[in-house]
Amino acid sequence: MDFEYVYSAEQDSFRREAREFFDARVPTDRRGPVDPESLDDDTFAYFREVHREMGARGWLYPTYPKEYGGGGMTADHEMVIEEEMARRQIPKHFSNGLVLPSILVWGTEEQKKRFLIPLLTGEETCYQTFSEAHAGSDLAAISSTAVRDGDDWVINGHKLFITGIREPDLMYGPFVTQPDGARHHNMGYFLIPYPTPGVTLTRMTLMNGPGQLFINFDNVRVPAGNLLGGDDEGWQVAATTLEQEHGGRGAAFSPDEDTQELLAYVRDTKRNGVAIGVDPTVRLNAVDNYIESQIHRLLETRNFWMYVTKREMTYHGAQSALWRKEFKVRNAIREATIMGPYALLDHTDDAPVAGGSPEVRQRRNVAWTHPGGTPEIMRLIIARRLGISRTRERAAPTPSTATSHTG
Amino acid sequence: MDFEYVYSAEQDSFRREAREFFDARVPTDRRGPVDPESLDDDTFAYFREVHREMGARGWLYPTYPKEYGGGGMTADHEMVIEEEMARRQIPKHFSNGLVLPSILVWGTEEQKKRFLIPLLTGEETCYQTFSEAHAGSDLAAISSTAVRDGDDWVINGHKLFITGIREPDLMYGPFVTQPDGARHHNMGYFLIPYPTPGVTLTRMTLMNGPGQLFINFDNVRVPAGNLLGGDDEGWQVAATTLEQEHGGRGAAFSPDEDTQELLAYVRDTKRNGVAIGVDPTVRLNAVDNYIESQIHRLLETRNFWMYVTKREMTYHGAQSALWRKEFKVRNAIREATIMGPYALLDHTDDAPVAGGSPEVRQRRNVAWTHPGGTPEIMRLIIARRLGISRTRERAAPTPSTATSHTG
Amino acid sequence: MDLALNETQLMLQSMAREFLANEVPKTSVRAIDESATGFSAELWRKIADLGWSGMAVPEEYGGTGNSLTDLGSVFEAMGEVACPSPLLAQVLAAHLVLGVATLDQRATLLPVIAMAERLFAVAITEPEYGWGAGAVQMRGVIDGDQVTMSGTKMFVPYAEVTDDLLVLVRTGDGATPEQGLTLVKVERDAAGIDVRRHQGWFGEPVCQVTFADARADVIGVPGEAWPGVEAALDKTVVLLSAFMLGGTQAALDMSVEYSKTRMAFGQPIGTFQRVQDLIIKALNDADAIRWTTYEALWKLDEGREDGPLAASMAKAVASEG
Amino acid sequence: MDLALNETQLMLQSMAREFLANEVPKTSVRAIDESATGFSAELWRKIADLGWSGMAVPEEYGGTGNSLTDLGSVFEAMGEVACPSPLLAQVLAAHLVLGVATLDQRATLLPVIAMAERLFAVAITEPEYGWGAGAVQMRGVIDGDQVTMSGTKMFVPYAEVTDDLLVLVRTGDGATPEQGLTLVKVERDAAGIDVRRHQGWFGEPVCQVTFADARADVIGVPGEAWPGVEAALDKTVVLLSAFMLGGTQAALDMSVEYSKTRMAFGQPIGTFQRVQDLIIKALNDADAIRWTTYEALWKLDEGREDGPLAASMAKAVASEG
Repeated sequence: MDFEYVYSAEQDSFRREAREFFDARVPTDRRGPVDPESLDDDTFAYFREVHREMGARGWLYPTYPKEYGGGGMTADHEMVIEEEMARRQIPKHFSNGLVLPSILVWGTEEQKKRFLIPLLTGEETCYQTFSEAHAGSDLAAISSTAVRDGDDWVINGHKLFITGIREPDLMYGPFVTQPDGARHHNMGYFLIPYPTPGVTLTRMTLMNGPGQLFINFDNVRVPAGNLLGGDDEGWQVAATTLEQEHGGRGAAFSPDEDTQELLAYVRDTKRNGVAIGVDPTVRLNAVDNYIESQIHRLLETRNFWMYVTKREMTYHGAQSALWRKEFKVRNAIREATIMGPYALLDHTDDAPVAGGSPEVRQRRNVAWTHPGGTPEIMRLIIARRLGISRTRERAAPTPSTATSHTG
Repeated sequence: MDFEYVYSAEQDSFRREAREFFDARVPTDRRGPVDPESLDDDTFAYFREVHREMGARGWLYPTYPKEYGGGGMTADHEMVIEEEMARRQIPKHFSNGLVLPSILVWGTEEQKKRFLIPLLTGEETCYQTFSEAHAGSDLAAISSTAVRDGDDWVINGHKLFITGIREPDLMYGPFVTQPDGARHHNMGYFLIPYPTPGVTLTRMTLMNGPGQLFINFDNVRVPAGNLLGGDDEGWQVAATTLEQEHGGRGAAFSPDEDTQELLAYVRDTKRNGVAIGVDPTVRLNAVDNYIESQIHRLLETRNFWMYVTKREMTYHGAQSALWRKEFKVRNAIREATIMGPYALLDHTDDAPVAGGSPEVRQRRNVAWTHPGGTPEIMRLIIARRLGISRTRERAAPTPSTATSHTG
Repeated sequence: MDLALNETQLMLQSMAREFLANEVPKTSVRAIDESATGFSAELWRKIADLGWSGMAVPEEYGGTGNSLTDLGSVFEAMGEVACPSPLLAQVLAAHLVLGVATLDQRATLLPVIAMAERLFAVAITEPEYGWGAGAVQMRGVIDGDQVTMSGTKMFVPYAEVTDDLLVLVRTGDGATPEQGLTLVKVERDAAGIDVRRHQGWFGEPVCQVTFADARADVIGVPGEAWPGVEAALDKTVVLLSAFMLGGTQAALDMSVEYSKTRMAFGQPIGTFQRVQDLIIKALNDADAIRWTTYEALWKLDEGREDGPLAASMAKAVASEG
Repeated sequence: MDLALNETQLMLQSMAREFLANEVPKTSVRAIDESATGFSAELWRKIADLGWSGMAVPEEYGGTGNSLTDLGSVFEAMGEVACPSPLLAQVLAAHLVLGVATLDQRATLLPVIAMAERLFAVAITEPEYGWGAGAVQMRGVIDGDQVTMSGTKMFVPYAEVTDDLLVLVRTGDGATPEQGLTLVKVERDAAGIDVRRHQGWFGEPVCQVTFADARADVIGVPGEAWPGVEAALDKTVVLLSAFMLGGTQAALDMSVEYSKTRMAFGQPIGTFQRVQDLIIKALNDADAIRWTTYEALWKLDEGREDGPLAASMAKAVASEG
């Protein structure tokens, strides 16, 4: 066994290259905000441009094929880039990139060229438009429609809780093509440019900030070429997306700033002359926080290892996602227990703890149990994959396991 | 509001009478064993006789009608007796008395006379025979049968996990009378004397001791008069029993020896010269133990108050039972966390803590999540009573809410 | 034994619910919470007109001398709609004056509190916070019946909009941390006082209050405030639990209702055991808060020795849920 | 990065599973657990014949010098069937001798441990127990290369059936509790030693051992045993975690299987979300134990500085599940 990811000479050299680029390109006082949802226009525009430059080098999506605008590199390169970006607190691309594997698996050659290239090069951003008011956990219950009209599809309905900090260039998601069709075989998966006449975006005001949208579709026309997969295969195309979203890929690198900040707080804080860590209940909360974060790192490491060694993953992605959603909430409670009222002071206060990031976690870690499937949905998937549910299912095809379905 | 149960002059006088009886009758060194399931023959016989004498005074089942051998007294008298018995560590009757409300509600006058009198006077003991190997939580799935043959019913099958420390005089439970009948309408509720030819008892060896039985029925004949309710009403008769078992009646008096023992241990124990309570994690565990026990006391108090004031109870009984089943397990874990390995030394060890009762709790509190319905079944009942389940149900009739169904 | 609210309490609670349904709809709660000060003078005036600010004040001082349980039944109703108001601070002020002040001061202050002629905020917590007497370290120097004090109090509810501040300061050192604490009263606009609202907090507005040689009036006996402060906190904290009970019960009721109507996978989500278990957890929380809270209120009303223990338990149960 | 067991470990584990399936059926586990001593000399002989008692002993001392991860793969298999044996005590003895003893003592003792010619039990815990060096208070007086000691050790696994005892005693007082501790070896039958099995414990047999002026041989340098003892405990405790991993995984597998076949309300109980959630909890526990345990074994094998931290974490995760 060997739990350490060992960098090759080639990786070390690539790291130098990446570090030089970021050091030269981004001044050290340029970084993402403590609360990603409070990103200001200037910072957004600045990093949007950085992303374009990264995209031009293939660094935005390093492992995607070069011919479609990716880096054609290995997962190792991706890891190096992620580490260097995290080191400098440079925000990741502002897209929800979960469509990318679906395009790669299900797209025609023409679609791959047309849609992947601007996304992978960072010229465009995309948002995932899945949930509807009456179709959250039960995504198959969506009712927004796409009706064929000549060479076009005409889209009507709405999507909400759409994560996106500004406005996208492209939206993607399933729409019902056959209202009377069988469940899971009655929808198509559409790629919808923005702006397009009939699409309106409204920002939602939620506990975790203004980063989510309500999107209305009123007779929106897209050409037939914007349908990904067959017009009854939308569910299957979405499944490829969701497989990624549910954590199927793992990570060799799981930064753990939340816990590091808390441990530093415990180490450095005195109250009335006494280090708060002398109280074993403080230590217990801090250590439980640490342990649960370490377990998450190990589950992610396992998933990464299984993914790159092409082992058959069953419950593993959903398990890690479930653990993350739940331990982050527990850890936010532990943090508030240790920090007391200070955990609620945000970054605009005079002297917030750790720049106000604990306050962000108090709101965000609860809100973030929802996107990409609630804990209940993760449990449902795990039960299916363990074979103890009424429904049995196998993992959906991903770029790691499938050759293109249409190519 | 008034949370205190105030004793009347009459009750105080009755308490003096009870205390005098027990003091005169039971020497102070005569008490039940730390582990009820390790009751020796001598102690069993001794208290069996005490129970008979109590029964003769109507003190064994004080609130049951005098005409059937009960005490014809109030719940207040019962409370006084329970308190006095607890004070002297005198074991309660060795019956599972949950059949009693069913006989009272569903029995004919003749049945009440014949079956209630010996039980209520303590002449006889009875065991509840419900569970079968393939019918635990799903009690309605029982397959042991009762077939009418002339004036008799002929019983075949088995029951297991039957709580009973020796041998009963009477067993009671549902048996299938109509194998092809509709679920919940295919069984009768039978009262089966022991010994009866064809009944064999085998003791089961379980984690919590030898106190449970496997009972086989091989062509066991009982007369028609031993059927309680109609031959398709067994489920409904059992529901009256279960309503009690699931905690419907509450208690004004919830002794809390487990927690008191733990608090005393924390107060009195030093390790290497330092009181263990200086460690906040010890205090935290002890206080959580105390709080959860207090919540249980309050839920029981509420149920008692609702019962005696004839308020409509819905989820309340199952809620208290669920809480009890779950907090007792959590408290056993807390106790083991505080006491460490000492929590595992039993009463036969040289110097166990609190006479070895923590060790009993380590085994018993897990095992006791099962009898009378698992936590999962309690949850199912609560959901039904809240009206959020597929199945809706109302509470079964109890002596508090129903007049006799047959009388 | 009687676990029902009495007629007075039922009437108080039902009147409170009617008032709150009319005057504090969800939109208005949101608007007040998001306003610059987090405070609505208009709503506070209406609450005062109902007499709620006088409930904790004895009749002889112009209040209605209600029991804590009476107050609890109102706070429960307020919690149901998350009513934003400084009532708890005002009630705490009443309890503090009753627990600490001289008879003359009672006669002066309590009618003002009861009629809500002035609003009172209470400043105890400090930057290196803690909940015992030892955590009060801000210094004051006694000068006759006044104190000159400097230092910082944190997380003070409604300090930005209050008329007066009741402040706990250390004016001496005794054998125990409980000794040497003095309660003082000062106008919020007095010289040497600076108030800044904390940012990011959700819920009631809380402030940092800085004192620089601010002069304030001593309430009660200098250096001997703690026992009265502790008793006042015990009483007030259970009213906060009653408020949290209302909120918990309202969330439970909403969840039950939603679980019956929200459909997923072709059935109401309440039919899923995972959803049921979330609701059962909330049900157990709500009932645990309810009975620990009302028992504590009853014990405090009865003046039982274990009232403070019950109060702490109710607060712990309401906070952890 | 490679998270798979290597070929050696896979072979060891598969041989272990085969052996255990044949030699340690459920009935035999039960019989040994319920026997008078809780120990089967016959099974122990077979385990020794497999060479498992020598796995922690370097080749130069007659063992096979396996890595901790190798040992972990065997302990995992033993845990799967809850195999009752004193192997962990024997391995701890090997680690103690390696960590504390002089070279001469190593040469004498390790081959005996490796071949299981004698069984070793380890006595550290005392009545006023604790897990740090400070909790070792039983006194011994050094007399040349021997120690005379009196006092009580508690919860000593297999002390009733062991040949030798390794005992940690306090022979001096230093600036820190870590100083002044000496490891000694004594035959269980020696004068002044009384062993009594604890009653009620489930699992391996544990004993109270009383010493009354018992004479024992010093192992290693008097007064300086602690660092070696701590290192030995770190290593051994992760093997216990591996054993618990096996048990947890076996319980999970049984639960999954049972949930597919046990019917209630007309369907396999695994289709109920409440049952699924119990299984998912066990799945998360098992995987958390698995990866914290194997990472700790790897870190200790690699001699990493954070090995002891990882060892404690693995033990905490395995114990709390």
